[in-house]
Parts: sequence; structure tokens; C-alpha cells
Amino acid sequence: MQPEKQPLWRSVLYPVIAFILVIGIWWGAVEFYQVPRYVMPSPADVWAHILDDYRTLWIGFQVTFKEFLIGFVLGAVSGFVMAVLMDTSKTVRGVLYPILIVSQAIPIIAISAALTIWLGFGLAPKLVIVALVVFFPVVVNVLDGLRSVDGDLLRLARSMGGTRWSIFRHVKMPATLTPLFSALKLSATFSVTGAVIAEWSASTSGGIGAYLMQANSRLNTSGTFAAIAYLALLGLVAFVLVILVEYLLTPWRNKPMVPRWSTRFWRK
Amino acid sequence: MQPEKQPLWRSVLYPVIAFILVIGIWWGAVEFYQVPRYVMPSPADVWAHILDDYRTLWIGFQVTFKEFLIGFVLGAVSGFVMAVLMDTSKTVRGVLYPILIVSQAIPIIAISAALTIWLGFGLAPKLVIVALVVFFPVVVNVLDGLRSVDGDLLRLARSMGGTRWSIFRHVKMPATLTPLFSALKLSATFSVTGAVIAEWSASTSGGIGAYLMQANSRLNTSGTFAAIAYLALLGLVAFVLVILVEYLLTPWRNKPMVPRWSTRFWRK
Amino acid sequence: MSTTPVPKLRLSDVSRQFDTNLALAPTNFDIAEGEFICVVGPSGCGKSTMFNIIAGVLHPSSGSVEVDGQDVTGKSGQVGYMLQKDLLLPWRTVLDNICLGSILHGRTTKAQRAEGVELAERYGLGDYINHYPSALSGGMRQRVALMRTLAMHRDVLLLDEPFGALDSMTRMAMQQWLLSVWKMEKRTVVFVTHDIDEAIFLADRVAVMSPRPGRIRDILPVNLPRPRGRNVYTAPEFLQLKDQIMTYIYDEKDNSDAA
Amino acid sequence: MSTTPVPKLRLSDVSRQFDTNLALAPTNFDIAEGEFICVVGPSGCGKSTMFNIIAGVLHPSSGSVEVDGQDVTGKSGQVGYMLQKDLLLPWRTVLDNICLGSILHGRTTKAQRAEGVELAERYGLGDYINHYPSALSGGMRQRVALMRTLAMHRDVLLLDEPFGALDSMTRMAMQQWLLSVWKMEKRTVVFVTHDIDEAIFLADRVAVMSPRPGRIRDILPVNLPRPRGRNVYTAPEFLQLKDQIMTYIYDEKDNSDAA
Amino acid sequence: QDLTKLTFIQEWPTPDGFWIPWILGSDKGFYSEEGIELEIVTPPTVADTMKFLGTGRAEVAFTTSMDIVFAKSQEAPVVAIGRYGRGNNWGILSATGDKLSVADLKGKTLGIYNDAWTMAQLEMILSDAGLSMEDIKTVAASDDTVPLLLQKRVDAVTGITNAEGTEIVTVTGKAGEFLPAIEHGAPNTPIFALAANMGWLAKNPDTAKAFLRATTKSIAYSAAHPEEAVEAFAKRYAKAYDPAFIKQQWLDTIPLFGTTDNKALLNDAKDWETLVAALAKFKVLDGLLPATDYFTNDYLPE
Ligand SMILES: Nc1ncnc2c1ncn2[C@@H]1O[C@H](COP(=O)(O)OP(=O)(O)OP(=O)(O)O)[C@@H](O)[C@H]1O
Ligand SMILES: Nc1ncnc2c1ncn2[C@@H]1O[C@H](COP(=O)(O)OP(=O)(O)OP(=O)(O)O)[C@@H](O)[C@H]1O
Ligand SMILES: [Mg+2]
Ligand SMILES: [Mg+2]
Repeated sequence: MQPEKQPLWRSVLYPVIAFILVIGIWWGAVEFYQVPRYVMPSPADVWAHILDDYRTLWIGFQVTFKEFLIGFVLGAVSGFVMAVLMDTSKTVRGVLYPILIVSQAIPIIAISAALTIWLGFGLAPKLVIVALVVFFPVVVNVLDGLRSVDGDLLRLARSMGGTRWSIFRHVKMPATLTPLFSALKLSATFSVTGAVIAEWSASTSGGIGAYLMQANSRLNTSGTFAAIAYLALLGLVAFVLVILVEYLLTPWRNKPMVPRWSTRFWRK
Repeated sequence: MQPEKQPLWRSVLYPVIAFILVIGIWWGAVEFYQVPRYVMPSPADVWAHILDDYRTLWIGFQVTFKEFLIGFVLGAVSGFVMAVLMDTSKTVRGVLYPILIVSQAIPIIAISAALTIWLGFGLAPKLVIVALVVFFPVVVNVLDGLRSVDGDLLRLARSMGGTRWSIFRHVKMPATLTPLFSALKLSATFSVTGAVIAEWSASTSGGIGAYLMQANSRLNTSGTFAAIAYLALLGLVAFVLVILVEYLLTPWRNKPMVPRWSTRFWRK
Repeated sequence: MSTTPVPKLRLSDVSRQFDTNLALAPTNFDIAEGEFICVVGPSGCGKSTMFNIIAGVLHPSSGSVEVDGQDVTGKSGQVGYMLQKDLLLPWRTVLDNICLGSILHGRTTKAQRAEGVELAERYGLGDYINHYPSALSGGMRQRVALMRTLAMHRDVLLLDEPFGALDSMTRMAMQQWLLSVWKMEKRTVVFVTHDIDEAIFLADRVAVMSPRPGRIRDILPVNLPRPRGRNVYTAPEFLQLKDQIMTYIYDEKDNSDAA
Repeated sequence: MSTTPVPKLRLSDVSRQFDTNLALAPTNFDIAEGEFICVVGPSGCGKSTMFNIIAGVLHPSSGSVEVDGQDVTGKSGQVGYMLQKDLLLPWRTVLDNICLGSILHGRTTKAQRAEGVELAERYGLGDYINHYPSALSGGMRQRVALMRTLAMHRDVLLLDEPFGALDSMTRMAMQQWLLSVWKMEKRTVVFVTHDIDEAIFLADRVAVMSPRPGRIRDILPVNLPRPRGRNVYTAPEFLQLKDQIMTYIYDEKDNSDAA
Repeated sequence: QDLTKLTFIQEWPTPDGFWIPWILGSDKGFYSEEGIELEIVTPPTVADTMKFLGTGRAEVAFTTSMDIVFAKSQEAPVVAIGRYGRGNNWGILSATGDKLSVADLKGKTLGIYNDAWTMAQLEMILSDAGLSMEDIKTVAASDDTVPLLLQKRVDAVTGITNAEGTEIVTVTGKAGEFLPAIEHGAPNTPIFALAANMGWLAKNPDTAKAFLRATTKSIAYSAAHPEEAVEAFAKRYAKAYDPAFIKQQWLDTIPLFGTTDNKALLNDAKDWETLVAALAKFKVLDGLLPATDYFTNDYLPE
């Protein structure tokens, strides 16, 4: 899911068309089928609600964004470490892989009470839940990345006297960046959902997820859809953020030369 | 996440070790920390519960499995069709991609009520929810697959007088199988969770998800964990099923020759 | 030049421009029925561009392509075409890959498949018809790719560096094999290569191209007797041709930075 | 043979078995300081196996490897090593790729980087030190790979088909360049190739190997004067050597199915 | 003055009008006057409240009588320390003008709140007309059954007058039809309760008393000042709520307390006996204890 190389006007125009399309279809459907407000509000209702309650929503956005961000990084890092661990031995891999696969089938909500009992009502259980969403795809992709490094390259590095660590650091690790980021892109927006579920699990937070649940539980559909709109925005921010970090961390994929500000740039 | 080529005894032994490990750690932790039963039962409690209520659980397993299976196939097929659609034009792709990405951030639970109102209590809303889980990864991977077909190969096929359709059918489509299956493997177990959420949304079914919720509401943790065990099993079955279908549909990845039962096998 | 009144393949003023880059300057070339033509020239001199135009998968900026006097400019499916990459479909058996042309036109008949089997048997791959390409060596894969081209029943075969990816020893065996195929099948072959030895060994005439803009610089007839064995590499005529082609290529002033 | 009392590199009864397959039969080979040795032989005759043993990344089943009389069997980091694939790290600049040896040993000092720059400048890549490998052509990439080997400061260089992936014209330019590097740097080179022309053009001695089991069949001295230009290809001594090597290789009965 | 932090776990994940007393009470400083800093937390699901209370993650809880019974059957150290409301206002709600009798339920589709008490009471009502669960079709929705009713996807829903009932009024402007369970065999015992962790209770009797004092005071004040109460709620939970709904809900709730004096929270031993007897009769669960084990009035204000 590498975004296509396209002129700037296109990468702005297309999402704008997409936005207009979604709003248009939504509005049209609500009007045409005379959907009652307690089932689904019109975009105008939602917009009015957002204007009315923007302060709470904005604070909620920040809270949820924080949960997402820390949890996401946590999940990515621990997934990476797990993959490295699993790469060291066939046995470790053989034993952990089935556990990982099966664990995916357990709904997070079923274990969130236990998590909260262990970790308290603070940020900790929420971070764990977000992290779990990212964890699995990262492990799978990084492991694939580590195991697909050319054997000849490893042999060459050993013939040059590289140690196990320096070969890992300079040869294997950078090779995992591309699969790592493709996992992160796939799970970026989805882990926003993770943050929402996390807020439902043990909510002392005033995040968007908590707002959504509160609105939803009492037929306040304008509030629900306002929260959904903010979540969509959050998802977009998450996705763009991952793409941005990838762009910065893998300059060799877009540029012919190392950037001038890099310490690796040689000045005569 | 191609499973490693390994001798049969290993591919049996490792999961067995994994299973023993999980049960052991669980049991040990419950005993050591004196975790109360209403928070977490011991494996023995769960086993006793399963023996006690195996009939209901088994029926629930079948119900949920059916929801999973139909929804999964539906999601895979519609994701595939969507990817093909998006492959036809830059504009379609440019407009639909942002919608797809952002839609991932919307928690399914937030729209499940609306889905139920539209589609009733039958199988339909559940299938849609499961399908949504599979849809996105399939679109992304199949699209990547379609777009990575060698330009020279397409040129060759055209030089041989292939039509747009026959080139799609014989050259582009089979090339998407590998990425398609890697998406399916990634989402197989996870879509079991989708089925559970679906059952929570509007449950007339006696599925495992509904069982989980009922047991949970009675503080019956043995029942809850028995349901989780069945979900884990379901996840495993889902995963193995995908691997099996992949194995059958892509014989060229494991075998040097076309199988004898195939219509493509030439007999002199 | 040994052209018959109506050449098998005729390029008339064919050229192709990519943006500001003239990849192929207006080119004229007549090829007689049954001829074996080799094209050599440095990277980027427009060899593949010329082939794509003949194969009808790329439109020329000007000029026309004729086969047997018929204008086929921009029409695909008129000639057989093969590239350096074997481009076999990994999910198809060797036999299906050979029959790809008919598969792409709908279904393969029993007769077409039988013919594919016969081809495979005739050229030493009879034991592999039910194998997938992944089970074959590089040389075997290229042989399948050539059979796929032969099975299309086109009189003109365009081979774009078909052996470029093979090691030198496999390559020599493949050259011998190609000549035997050509002799049996009596097709007209245009063969692109980077390897001067290969060009001289195979060709009736060698076309030497030069870049910026891509054009045919000279066409040299090879008068070595056939069948040619390993000894031709040391024949004086061979060495003299080789020297001349090298001079054409290496003494062009702007080739020093090609490496 | 022009061996000095203590050879630069000595293989004594080196062999390697893979399961039941004797990839390399016990082999003895002495190479003098500053020599340029080429090894030719069909695919699978154990050339890479021999190199992996010398480089210390594969243990021999028997025998020992000596450099300057020191036993280095199984020790890596004693010789420079380069493969057909350039194996450049795409995320590193040309300069960092040249300095990879010191990077793998910890950090690169300013002096080591300056030396890398000097190498790049000396051999025509001065303008590309800050580029990523993806911006380079195949020939340039192989030059970087060789500089990476040179920057390791090993007296013995093992080059395993370094130009095998290049087209013939780039390849010839690279051969010329390699000889100039060899002349300036005064290293001992062992060079594997499939291309007989290339072997004779480069070598002081050509070792011809044959498979099943892999072994050195003969070692032929090349007495052509240096520097060698394009004209050596037509020299009688060249042609005679080529013929002899071809006879060794193609007249082994079991090579007919190599393609 | 140092405040003691008290974690107060709620019955379900989403705030509603039932919570008004402790929300307003916190705002008015009734808890801090008693030396308590009240932390209101929500559980992931309705089932998790007793887990938090039993393990001591929370010291006090707003919960249901039934949850206490279930928790104690699993040996969780919890006990009711006060009731919330007097009687059982649970029943079956249907659309305005579509009044149902129990016998009418045969063959109908019911939207239900998926908990054990709902099932138990449903069985009690049905058996009153000689029906069983096989005679109806139930649909459990995770969030809300009212939209299903209003969209005529179900014929009726289960619920209580001051939640589902309030919703129907707020959305349609008209009260729905209500079929009370107590008229058809269900015990008229309070649904909601305040509970505490028994270990904590033994060690901190004074804090427990202080909590109940403050809560009693809060209920009285909130009942007397409904406008202020709704405002306090709206302030804390912003516009995620429909203020009209919350106001209606609180107004519907006030009468259920009966009195708002010091006896508002007093557990009635008879209520518990009736409940235990009904549970035993309908075999809702095993491991029932004597009624007096489920509650204590020791920490209530005099
Ligand atoms: N699709 C294209 N768009 C733009 N420029 C192109 C395109 N295809 C080829 N070119 C340019 O046209 C010129 C000729 O390319 P072509 O591929 O025909 O060379 P070639 O002789 O086949 O080279 P090689 O020996 O490397 O295969 C080159 O400069 C190339 O960059
Ligand atoms: N790791 C290994 N395990 C088992 N067999 C091996 C291994 N490496 C090489 N062989 C076998 O050893 C023999 C020699 O292989 P080697 O790679 O040394 O040949 P080579 O002369 O380098 O061939 P090429 O010209 O194709 O590079 C072959 O038969 C090969 O299959
Ligand atoms: Mg080309
Ligand atoms: Mg080799």
C-alpha cells in the first residue's frame, strides 16, 4: 500500500472528491429514505453538534490521540523485539507462532476487565490494548523481513568479520524497515479503533471513544456521528503520520542521494 | 507468514509444546497469585465447565463458524472485486483509497446498531460485520498484487493477441493469489473476533459470542473462558482452513509438477 | 543484400520519440524470408523500442511496419516475441506455458495441446510437460519460452536478448539448440544481443546500432558456412567481423561512460 | 608454476562434502603473491564452495587453508570477498557501502571515510559518494562492490563471477578497469568466471574445474603480454588456450544436459 | 485537609441519570466534606463491576441486587451496603397504543437486555400466562433495544420505566405502554444497590459511613434541585447526552426513592428474602445464601 506517485494537485483533489462523495451519498440517503434522526442524523445535524460541543470533542481528540500514539509505538517496538527474539531460534519461533495466531481470535473486550484489574484504571491498560492491535502484524512482517535477508549478504558480512550484533544492526535490521512500515500502515487506522475499545474498557478518560459510547447509549446519534467523524480524522492523522515517518526514515526509497543534513553526508 | 517447511513431527510437536506452555503458565499464575475464580478460573475449572456444557458450546461453535465462514468468503470476494475495480482507473483508485483508509478508523460497534436496523436480526448483519474485517486487507493486498505484475509480461501477453479479459483472467488474476492469501491469513483469526462482535450487536443466534456474553453477565468466568477456548479453537480452524485452501489452490508453490487429478495434467 | 522482391519484414522510416528523447531515429530495414538477423548495440540504443514497435505493442512516432507486404503497424499478434526474462507463468505447467497463445485466445483444443507436447518432446523437454517452471533450470526455462513463441505459428520471431541471463556455458548450448530449431522450423528470426561472439555465431547478417539517437549504423553480412561449430570462433572471417563490430561500438566517442 | 617458497595462498587437501554430494574433492592449490588467477568451470563444479572455504564462512570437510603460511581455516575476515550480486546495502550511501568493513567492526573513523572517498575518486565514482546505490547503473554498482572489497585491506581478493550479471559491453569496460585497479593496488586476485574469453584476458593462470566431484582439472599459464588490449582476442596464443579450455569443458561427457 | 481517595465503580460503561446524586454531590462538595475524594470509574461491560469490587480495585460500587447475588455465589467478598430505589419497575415496554398482555407475547419478538435477571423475570412473567421462553423470540442488542422497537423490528422490549421508558418518551414525545413484571409474579424488590468490598469495609468502617452519609445527603439535595442536578450532569459529560433525556430520566427516578431522608438507602430484609426465594423457586442459580448474608445496614447514617 505504497501511495502512488502523483502530482500534488491530485493527492489533494482526490481525497476532496472522496469527502464530497461520502457526504453527498450520506445526505442523499438520509433525505431520500427519510431515515429518522435517532437512527442516523444528516451531515448537517452532525455539523451542528460539532460546532455546539467542539471543546469537549477537541479535548477528547487529544486524549485519544495520546492513547493511540503511545500504544502504537509500544506495540510496534514490542512487536519488533518479539520478531527479533523469534528470529534467533527455530524452536522459539515454532512454539510462539501458534500462540500468536490463536491469540488473535480472542476478543479484546473479553480480557479487558482482567487487564484493568492488573494494571489499574489509568493509561496502562489502554496502551496495552492499542499495542495489541499493532503487535501481531508487526511481528509477522518483521519476522518475514528478517528471514528474507539474502543468505549471500549475510555470508559476505561474516567474511568481512562482522559480529552477530553488528550484522544484525547494520544488515538485518534496516532490511526490516519496509515490511515494518507496511504493517504499520495496515494497522495505523485500525489501532484507532483499538484506542476506542480501550476507552470503553475502563474509562476514566474523556477520550473520543468514551464520548462515542456515551452518545450512542442514549440515542444521541448526532453526538455518535460527531465522534465517528473525529475518529475518522484521527485515523487519517495516524495514517499520514506513519507515511511521514516512513518517508523520513527511508530516504533511500525516494531520493538518489543522502540528505545534506544527515551525518552520513560527506563534505569534501 | 508462510509457515516454515519443517518435518511433520515438528509441526505437531511445537504447537503441542505451545499449548502445554500456555496452560502451564496460566495454571501456575492462577495458583501462585491466588487469583479469585470470579476474575480468572483455573484451566481445570474451564475444562470441567466444557465437559458440563459441551452440547451448547458445540452448537454455538457451529453457529459462529458458519457466520465466520460465509462472512469471510463474502468479504474476500467483495474485497477482490473492489481491488479489480480500483485497478481499472487511477481516478477510481484515487477517490476510493482515502475512503477505505479512513473507514478503518470507525469502530464496527458504532455502526452495528444501524446495520441491524437495516438488515434485521438474521445472518445478514453478522456477515457484513465479519466481511468488513477481511475486506480492507484483501483490497490492499490484491491491489498491490495487480499493480506489481511485470509490465513486460503484460506487453508479451498483448503481443500474443490476448484480450483485456483474457489477460486479466490468465495473467493478472493468478498473480494476486499469493498476496490475497497473505491478507486472508492475516485476517483469518481476527475475523473470528468480528463474528463475536457481530453476535453481540444483535444476537438471536446461539453462537459462541452470545454464550460468552451471557456467561460474562453472570460472572460465570469458567463459562467465559470456555467460550474463549472455543474461540481460540475457531481461530485455529480458520487459520488452518486458509492455509489448506491456499495449499490446494497454489500447487505450484509446493510441488514440482501439476497434481495428477488436475485437468491440466497431460496424459500421453 | 539478399532481399527478395517482397521482404518478409519491412520497416519504413520507423521512428519513436519519448518526450524529448529520440529513442529510435527513422529506420529502414528489409528482412528476407528465413533470414537470421542479429542486432547488436550498446544499452539504450533503441533495440527494445524497435522490437516493441514491430510486435505492435508500441506505436511508432512515424513510419510503418510491413509483414509480407501487409501493413501491420500497431497491430499485435502478428509476430512471435520473446524477451530476456523468460516470463513464464509460475502457476501454469510447462505445457500450458507453451500453449499460452491459444489459452489467451480462449481455450486450448486437444490438438493444440498435443502439438505443444510434440514441440516439448522434439526439443528435449518431453519429460517436463507437467512440471511447473520453478522446477526447471534457467536454460530449460528459456527453451520453454522459445517453444511458447514457436507455438504461436508466426513466421517472424523477435528474440530480445533471450540468452542474456544465462551463464556462458549454458548460453553456448542454447545457441546451438536455437540454430537447430531455426533449421527445422524455417522461421525468420531477428535476434538482439549484447554479445558480439553470439551475434556473429548465429547471424546471416549483423545489424550494428548506435545510440543518441538510436539508429542502425551498419549491416554486416556473415559469410561463414553453416552448420557452424566451435571452430568458427577462431576462423579469420569471424575475427575480422568481430574486430569491425568492436571498432564500431567502442570507438564511438560517447561510450566511455557506459559502464 | 611460478610459486615462491611461501605462497600467498595455499590450499592443502581441501574438500567439502554436502550430505552424500562431494562438492569439492581434495584440492591442492598454491597461489603466489600478486598473481591473477582465473577459475573456470561449469555450474555446480564447486567454485563457490571453494571460495566460501577460503573466506572462512564454510568449514571444509578436510584440509587446511593458509595465507602467508598462517593457518586460517575457518577464520573469516582474512581475505576480501566479492560476489556476482553486488550486495550493496540500499539504505547506505556509496561511501558507507565502501566503508562497510569498518562499519561492521564498530564505527568508521574520519580517516577511513576519507580513504573511501579517495578510492571512489581514484576509480571514477567521486561524484557519487553521497548517492544511494539505487541511483547507480549495474556497472557502477559492481565497481562500488569492488571498492568495498579493496577498502578491507586484504592482500588476497576472491571475486566470484563479479561481472556475471553485466551485459557484454559493460563487462569489457569493467575488465579493463579491474586490470588497472589490480596494477595499482598490487593484490593477489582469484577470479571465478563462466566466460572463457574473460578468464584468458585477465589471468596469469587459468584453473579449469570439472564437476562430480568438483576438482581442478588443469591449470594453464597465460603468457600473453600485459597490458592487454582488444587485440589479444585475436592473438594465436589466446585462440589456442581458448580451444584447449573449451575442449576440457565441452568434451566432458556429462555436460550435455547442463543447459 | 487530606482526602481519602475512594474508587467508585459503576454498573455499566455509560453514564446516565442514575448517577446524578454522586455527580452533583461531588460538585457540591458533600463528599469532600466527609474527607472523601470520589473517583467514578466505569467497567468494560456490565459484568465486570463485581470483578473490580471483589478484587479491591474499587472499594464501593453502584450495582444491582442480582449482581451481588451472582458475585457471592462465586465467593466474591462483596456486600450490599444500601439500596437505590424501592421497588421493581422492570417490565415489558411496547409502542404507544400497542398495549400488550402477557398472553399476547406468544410468538412475538422481544428486544432484551442480555443479563441473567432479565431472563429470570421473563420466565416468571411468561409462566404467569402458562407460556415459556420457547413461545417467544428474543433479540439481545449490545447497546440499545429502543431503536429496534421504534423501527418496528421488534414487537416489544424489556426494560425499566426510568431508562427504556424514558427513552421512548424523549424520542417520540409519548409514553410507551408498560407491562409491569410485579403484576405477573416477579418479586417487588429493589433493582439497584450500593455495594462495598468486605475486606475494605472491615478495615475502614468510618470511611464507609462517611460515603453513605454523603450519598444520602446528595440524593436528598438532587431530588430537591432537579434543574441543578441535570446541569451538573451536562457539565461533566458535555453534549454527548441529550439533556432532555437526562432531565426526564432524573424526574422519572426521584419518585422511586420513596423517601429521601436518612432511610433512603436502608436495606429491607424482607426484600432480600423475597428475592432469594424467587431465585430459588425459578432455579436461576445455585449456591444461594441466607438472605441476611447479602446486605448490611451497619454503615448507614443514624
Ligand atoms: N516507456 C518509455 N518511456 C520513456 N523512455 C523510454 C521508454 N522506453 C524506453 N525509453 C528510452 O528509450 C531509449 C531506448 O530504450 P530501449 O529499451 O529501446 O534500449 P535497448 O537498446 O533495448 O537497451 P538495453 O540494451 O538496455 O535493453 C532509452 O534511452 C530509454 O531510456
Ligand atoms: N549449502 C549447501 N548444501 C548442500 N549442497 C550444496 C550447498 N552449497 C552448494 N552445494 C552443492 O555443491 C555443489 C557445488 O556448488 P557451488 O555453488 O560451489 O558450485 P559453483 O561452481 O559455484 O556453481 P555456479 O557456477 O552455478 O555458481 C553443487 O552440487 C551444489 O548443489
Ligand atoms: Mg532492451
Ligand atoms: Mg557459484
